[in-house]
Amino acid sequence: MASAAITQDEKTNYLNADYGIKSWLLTTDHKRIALLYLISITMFFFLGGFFAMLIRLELLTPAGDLVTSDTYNKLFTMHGIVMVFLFLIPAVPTVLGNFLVPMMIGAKDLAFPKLNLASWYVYMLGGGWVLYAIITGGVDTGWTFYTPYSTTFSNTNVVAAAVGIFIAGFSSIFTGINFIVTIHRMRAPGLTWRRLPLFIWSNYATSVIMVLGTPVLAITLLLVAAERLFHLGIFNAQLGGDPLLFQHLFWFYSHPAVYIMILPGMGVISEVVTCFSRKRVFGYDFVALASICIAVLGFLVWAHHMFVAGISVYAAMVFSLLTFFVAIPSAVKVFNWIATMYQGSISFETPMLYAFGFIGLFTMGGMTGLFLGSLGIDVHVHDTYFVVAHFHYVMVGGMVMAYMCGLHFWWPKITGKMYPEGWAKLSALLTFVGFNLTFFPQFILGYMGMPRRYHAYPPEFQVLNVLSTAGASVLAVGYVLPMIYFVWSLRYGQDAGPNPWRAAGLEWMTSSPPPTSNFETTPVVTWEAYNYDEIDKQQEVPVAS
Amino acid sequence: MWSNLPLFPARASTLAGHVDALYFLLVAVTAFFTILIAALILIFAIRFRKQKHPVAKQIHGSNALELTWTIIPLGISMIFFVWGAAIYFTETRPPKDSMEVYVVAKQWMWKFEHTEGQREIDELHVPEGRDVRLIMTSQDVIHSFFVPAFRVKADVLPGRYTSTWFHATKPGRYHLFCSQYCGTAHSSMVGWVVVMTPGAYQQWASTGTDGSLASTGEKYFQQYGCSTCHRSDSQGRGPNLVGIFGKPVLLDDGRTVVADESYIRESILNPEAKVVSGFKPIMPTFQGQIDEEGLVALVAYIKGLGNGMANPPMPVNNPEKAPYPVPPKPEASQATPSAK
Amino acid sequence: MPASHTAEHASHDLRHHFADMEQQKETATLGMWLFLVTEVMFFGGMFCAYLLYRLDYYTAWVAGSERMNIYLGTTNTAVLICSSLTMVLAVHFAKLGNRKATAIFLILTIVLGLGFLGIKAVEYHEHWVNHEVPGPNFHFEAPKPGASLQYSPKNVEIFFSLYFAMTGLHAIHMIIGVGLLTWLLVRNARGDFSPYYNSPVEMTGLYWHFVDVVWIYLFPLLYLIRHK
Amino acid sequence: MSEHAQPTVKSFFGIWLALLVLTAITTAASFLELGPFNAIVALFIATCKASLVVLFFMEARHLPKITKVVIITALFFLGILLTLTMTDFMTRLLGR
Repeated sequence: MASAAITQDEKTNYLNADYGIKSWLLTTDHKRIALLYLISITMFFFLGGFFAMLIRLELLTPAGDLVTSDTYNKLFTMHGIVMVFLFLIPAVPTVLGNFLVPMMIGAKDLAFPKLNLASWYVYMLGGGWVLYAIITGGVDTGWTFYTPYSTTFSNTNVVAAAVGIFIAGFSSIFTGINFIVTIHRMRAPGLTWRRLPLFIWSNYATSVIMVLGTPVLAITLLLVAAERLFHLGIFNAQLGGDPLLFQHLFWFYSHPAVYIMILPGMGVISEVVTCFSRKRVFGYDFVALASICIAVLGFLVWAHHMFVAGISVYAAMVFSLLTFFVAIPSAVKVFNWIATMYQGSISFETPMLYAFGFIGLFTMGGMTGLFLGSLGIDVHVHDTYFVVAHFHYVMVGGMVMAYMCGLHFWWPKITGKMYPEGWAKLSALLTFVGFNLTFFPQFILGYMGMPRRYHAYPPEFQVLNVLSTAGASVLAVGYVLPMIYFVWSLRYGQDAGPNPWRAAGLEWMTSSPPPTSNFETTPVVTWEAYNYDEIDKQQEVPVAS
Repeated sequence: MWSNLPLFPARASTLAGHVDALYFLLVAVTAFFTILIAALILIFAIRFRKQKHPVAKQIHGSNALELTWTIIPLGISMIFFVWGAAIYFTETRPPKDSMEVYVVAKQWMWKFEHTEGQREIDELHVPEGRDVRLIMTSQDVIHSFFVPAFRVKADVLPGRYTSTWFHATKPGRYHLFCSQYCGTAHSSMVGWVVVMTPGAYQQWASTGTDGSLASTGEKYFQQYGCSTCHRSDSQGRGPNLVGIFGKPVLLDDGRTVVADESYIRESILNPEAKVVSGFKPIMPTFQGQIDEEGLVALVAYIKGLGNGMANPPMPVNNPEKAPYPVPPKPEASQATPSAK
Repeated sequence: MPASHTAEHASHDLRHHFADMEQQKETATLGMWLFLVTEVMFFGGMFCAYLLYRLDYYTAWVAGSERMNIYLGTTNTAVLICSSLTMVLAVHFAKLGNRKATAIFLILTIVLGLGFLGIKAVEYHEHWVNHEVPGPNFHFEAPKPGASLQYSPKNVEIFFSLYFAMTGLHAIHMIIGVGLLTWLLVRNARGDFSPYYNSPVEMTGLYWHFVDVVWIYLFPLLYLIRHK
Repeated sequence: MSEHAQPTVKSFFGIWLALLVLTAITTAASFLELGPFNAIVALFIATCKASLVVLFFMEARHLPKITKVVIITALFFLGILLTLTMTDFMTRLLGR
């Protein structure tokens, strides 16, 4: 990170407070750790994206002619593992969360700074291990590692990948513990729970899921590795083991994991929609409560991934009913965002465009979730491209859109520089168009019955697959563009000043980039959350300094 | 270009109609909400843009509105739940008198065994207008029997029978996919389900088999010495199996279990697990001696016992003829377990 | 110790971002309990597998549990309970600032921990000799046809797989615990702890008691399954 | 920790003794033929021992409210994992 040429007086901030590799690799400053995460997460995002492009290229033709079927199986497995465990789960909590949670609650740093640095090292160790698994031959079990294929029939680096994810899981646990303790014990005076920004609420709910869910994935992958290495026959069908036991334990974590991915994104959207509508959020208590409800209900629904796997009819009905309950809080959030815009004073900077995109695409993603939650349809569309389209709508259309929105919204605070507005709007548009072109045809393919993870498919599915690959290339451009102009803005970006958006929130009340200890004096909060009317009034009457 | 762009799967089973109806309702509701949300965003963005509406009116929220958009979506989703559950309930309960086909899934091929004795690979011929029940098991990993045209899918698990059923309505050739990832050639573990008019099916079915599945099962029953203990005339050392299928069986530890295919299969492979009350657990295990096809044949035979050999063995007219219709791919080991 | 010394001594251990010592200890305790929550869910996954297979293959569970050496198991439970006692006394004296007593009880806890691991090693060796370790070496004779307890040896292999998974992971947690205690011993010798700053001792105490609680559940579930 | 009465050494020995006695009881109880009650008794005694350790040795009684909520949440979600998984395995025989 070359230190930006700061035109104002050489004010010390967390970027230029200290120089040298040691000052970065041994830092306990939550802001520097957030930047370390930003770099490593972007690296893994483009690695996963590279795999995605190869998959889309292979699917241009019905016959499997670009890569062999083994390579294709490794491609979609690696795309899944890298994207889910090394990008989607950590992204918003560790990059935006690490940077902003202490600042938004007026604290100097997280409760356990050393644990925070440990979480980055554990993440890199886990990621490195997965990279080792990729380089030395890859894994071909799918990111879901279903037994008995993963334990007895696959002869690829399943153990290496499982250990890599096991280690990276600790990064989630450490971040989760850090956030919960910080939010509980280190809020600024006057900052009651109902004055907290909704970004804090959603990161709190996410941390609860991380702490409660990740260990179950850890033990499940450990047992798979133990079965491969030491013949511990817990999932072994030949010994009378039940393959569905693995699926229960795996999805017990992996469904709440999708809420780990989306909840922080929702928090970003709550911040951005209120800021660019200059209005308090509509129904603050309900949006905050919705985050907690999603976190709790998220743990009750996992077996909707197993409706056709052979579970009993009665269990399927129980989980289908609970799945419809978990959909309601998400709907409440969407309606509240729309109601927030009513009677607002809306401006259309890039973060707001991304927020519009998020609300639209997340609604589509959430509604198609109802298709999969309803038993009758899930039997037909399970493990087809309908499912692929559904979770990409929620993950890429929802979470990545919100991640981009958050990056653009807080980039001035992180670097003190403004990103180029024109290019940013173009990349937002490109992402939206490219995304829809890529994944909407997959709904149609899915209902027609094209199965997931197919290296070759019947010819009648080709036209829609070609459309999807075309969309993927537009989407790729939409993601590369921000990479370029963000780095460009470090050198040539306009100076942002402490609060370019005139946004509410403690993080905007300190300089950009903020000093190492965030605030000269610990702020005292006497106002409600999102008090944009007071902020706009202050702006009109120039404060007699 | 448009000639080869079908946008909707064929509808060839009674189930398909119901699933499609629920699907269209859900598509309509999704379209409604998505358009509603997009329109509201557009309208508010235009009407309340900064230039036209510089001062925002602060509204804290309204509990009434919150309640409405919690209760209404809950109500709507209950419709989807109930309707979906109804379809699922019928889909997982095969009718009693359905025609049975045994399916053995193996890494990267489907083997079908009709009770009349025909054996097929990657191709299943079924008559139109009859309920067909599939009793499936896997020899290695988890596969999944998926026929998009019938809207039917069920995973095939190793070590256990899973079953599904369909009632084909339109003759034709329909895709069969394996939809649970099962390894290298997962994408070529595909096949065809050929629905034929009843007459054509009878004609096809009579093209010679080497005895019905039940008769093959009977051969095994003799060959492995089951008949020495399980006597059909008097009370031997093992329970009399005539007419036992489908009836509840009292076990020695007090539990009662319905003698379905899974119970018979488990009792062959793991006899001590569920010993019938009043009998000593002296049956040796046959694990590793009988393969899946043998098990399927024995289960079919035992099911046939007692109800007058519901599937009488077909007369063997030309034994030297190839037992299968010519399979599309030559399977390496063509060894059919014919004990003749 | 002069009051000024303790006050100044305490301040140097106070992390820069905490208002006072009390807030730092409560924060550390909350963090530790959250970590113990992850441990509960970690072992919870295996208890879920145990519960499922016990319902499915109860007779195999009885057969496997009969091969456990109850006397060693009971002694091990007693050893762990004693180590919990010495641990809580170590924490108690650390809070009073009595470095010598803290050192004694830390050493006692380490010795008891190593004793537990020793007994565990003896049991594992016993299982290895009897061919009860899952894998190629596993051999469990099928029930004699007339015997009242009927089970399939393959299901018993699942029992032993779960036994080694659960007790193995528990043993690993014990080894980590002993390592932490040794590190505490070193810091205590260096005089790092005082009535104002002793949260590392307390946190290690919480961890140690948690590992004891896991064993309190493992012992009856694995060792004490009797035929109806 | 803070202002409440510091637990005395004597109370620790009392708890320690109780735990040893309960261990003896649970081992002895396992030799009796109690049918299904064997498991229930064993689990009940184990829960008593566990709560003794958590409440007294880990001083869960004097923790701030939030930490108590954390402990209860852990048990609640462990319960969810066990019970909801069992809805599948227990009802599988009824189904078909």
